[in-house]
Amino acid sequence: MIDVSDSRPVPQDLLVVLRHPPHGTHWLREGLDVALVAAAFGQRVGLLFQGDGIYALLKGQQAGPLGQKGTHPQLAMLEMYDIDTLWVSARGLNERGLSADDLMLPVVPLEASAMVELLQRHPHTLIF
Amino acid sequence: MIDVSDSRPVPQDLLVVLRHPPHGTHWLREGLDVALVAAAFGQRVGLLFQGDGIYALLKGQQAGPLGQKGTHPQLAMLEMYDIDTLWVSARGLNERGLSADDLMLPVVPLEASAMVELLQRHPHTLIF
Amino acid sequence: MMLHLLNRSPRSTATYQDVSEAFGSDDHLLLIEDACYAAQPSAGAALEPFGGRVSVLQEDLVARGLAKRVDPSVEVVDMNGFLALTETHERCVSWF
Amino acid sequence: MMLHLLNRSPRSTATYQDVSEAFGSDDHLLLIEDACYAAQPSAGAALEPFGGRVSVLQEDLVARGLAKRVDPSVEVVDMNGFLALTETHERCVSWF
Amino acid sequence: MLNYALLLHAAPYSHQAALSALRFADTVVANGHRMKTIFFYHDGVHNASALMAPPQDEVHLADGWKRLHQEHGTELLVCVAAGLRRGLLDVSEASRHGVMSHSLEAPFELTGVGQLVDAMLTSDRMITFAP
Amino acid sequence: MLNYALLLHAAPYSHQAALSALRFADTVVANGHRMKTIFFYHDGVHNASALMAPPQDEVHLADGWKRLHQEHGTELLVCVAAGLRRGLLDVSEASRHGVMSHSLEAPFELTGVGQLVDAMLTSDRMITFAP
Repeated sequence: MIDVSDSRPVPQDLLVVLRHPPHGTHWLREGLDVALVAAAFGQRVGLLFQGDGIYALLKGQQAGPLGQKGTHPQLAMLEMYDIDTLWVSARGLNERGLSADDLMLPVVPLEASAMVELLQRHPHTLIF
Repeated sequence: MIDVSDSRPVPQDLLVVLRHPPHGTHWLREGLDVALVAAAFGQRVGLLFQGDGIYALLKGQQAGPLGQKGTHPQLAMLEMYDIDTLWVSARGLNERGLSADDLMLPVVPLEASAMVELLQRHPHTLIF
Repeated sequence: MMLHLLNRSPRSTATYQDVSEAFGSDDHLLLIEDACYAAQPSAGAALEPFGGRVSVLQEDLVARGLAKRVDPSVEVVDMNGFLALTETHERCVSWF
Repeated sequence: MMLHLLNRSPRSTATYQDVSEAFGSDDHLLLIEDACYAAQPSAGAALEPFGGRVSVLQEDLVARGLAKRVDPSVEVVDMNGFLALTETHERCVSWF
Repeated sequence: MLNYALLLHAAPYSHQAALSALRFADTVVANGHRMKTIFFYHDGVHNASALMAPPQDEVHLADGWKRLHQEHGTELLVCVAAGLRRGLLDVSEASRHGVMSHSLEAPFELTGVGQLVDAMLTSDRMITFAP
Repeated sequence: MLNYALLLHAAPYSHQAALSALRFADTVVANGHRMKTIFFYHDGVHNASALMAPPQDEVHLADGWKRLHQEHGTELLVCVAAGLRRGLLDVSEASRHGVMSHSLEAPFELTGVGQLVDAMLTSDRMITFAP
């Protein structure tokens, strides 16, 4: 699934913003695929969970009723790919009545001003 | 484009609810296709424009920049198919700052209670 | 008596508003797919217009890790319960 | 300096909110496709967070019958203007 | 016993809706009702592709629909206007439009929107699944 | 002169996004820039179908992408994982997966997501068009 080119370019910083919840659509899965491939490709990848994308991190997710894979197995692979800082929108977290204890991985909540700064210091950004 | 079966069933009432604006997606076009076909098929068809679907009626629409057809030519065909009453959500109209003068066809604005009644008296409803 | 089927997250506020305009006093709302997120107590206002006549699909709740996060005013039904709702309601409309 | 591209109607309130969280003081917002509806004076609040740094695509306005309904605070650009915005902004992100 | 018709607007593998529809259809027949017609419209026509090759550990949606036809006689109707635009066509449409090969085979059938109206009028229940 | 890459997530004939992307690509080349790569992902892979047969009075999207390749050398890269699931495959993938025929031909190429990352790193601008 993860293809790695022989010629690795100089590492750059890529921010992948995840805005869609798991299961209902494939956006989250495809955004995580890009993040994992980019990391395997030698890039420094950061993830920002925003809006309903925060639900990707909710504990206790399972496979879908027809056996369709969730995205939580992809999240479990992040550390192996050196993707270790997960940012979340503090406002998005509050609006959903969630705290860090509800999430399956440690996260860094960001206020809006810090989110703007985060986007500005990453030379590449993809939104899913 | 309009296919008519030989065996026409007893006419029934079909309400088609249009909730999506023109051009951005094909929902509106496909809902109108169903309405026109059902009318050609001998059914009594009513249209309810709700939410952004109200923009389907805005005057002055044109073909898209790559020549893609709009939905206003379909609307011009409604009368030919005896689809002559167009209902719109009064709230949706107000929220968009629109009045009947802004629309290309005469409409009947409905309050929420009248919309509920409209759905209830149509034995068939399709939402697009 | 109509069954309304809704599959969008409660952040799709326009869809919830459109459903509420068309929701009769005998109607019922079933939340499936990403609409499961509306069944949480924290989603609150999204379901207010539906006067407690709301169910949510268990299988979709479980997949999303929401099984223990359902507001008590929302009834949980499984796929057989979903089918039963379409049996008892002569008409079913889907909002998307 | 980032160009934000938005193609959803202003009734997709969650999307507009997410853009506003990520919108820097040097950034610019371009409304295309169904986001043209946000350029009307009646859409008001949707564009408030963007401090007047908003453009809308002329070709998409015209197709929707909105050419004469643009709020004076929103700049109208054609396809060449869209391209020029991507030339002057090193990065472009799309919200959907 | 009720006759059910489903209207599916959603492409496979992008939204849950196609899986939701298949799961609902399975529940219909498991409870002794008749799963009479599935109408594929909009991006839903892609569900009928004979060419899809999903990973072995994912649901093969086209096979799921075919199983319903084989075991329960469910009609699988694909809107011809929506299908042609999107590259879903049978042998005769491929030849008529000079397209190199076809992507749709029985038990899927290309039909007009009139068949959707007919399905609505002649079924007891019509349930829509959309993206 | 800048190098542009586009990422297209949207299926043809359901959303305006595919038309928006084609229109943008035309503007890029008309203004003397290089339209280097178009990467088709998610439902965007359906744009590469060799089988689409839209009505004569509608834009033929696959032909539009091919024209960009022929006249301007634009790479047309289709995500292989997204394509296989959805029935977009070339001769060799069709044979490998035992599928009756193929639906994708040159100048469209099946590639991995790595090529998307590469396009992002090696272009001056990457613009996304989504449904």
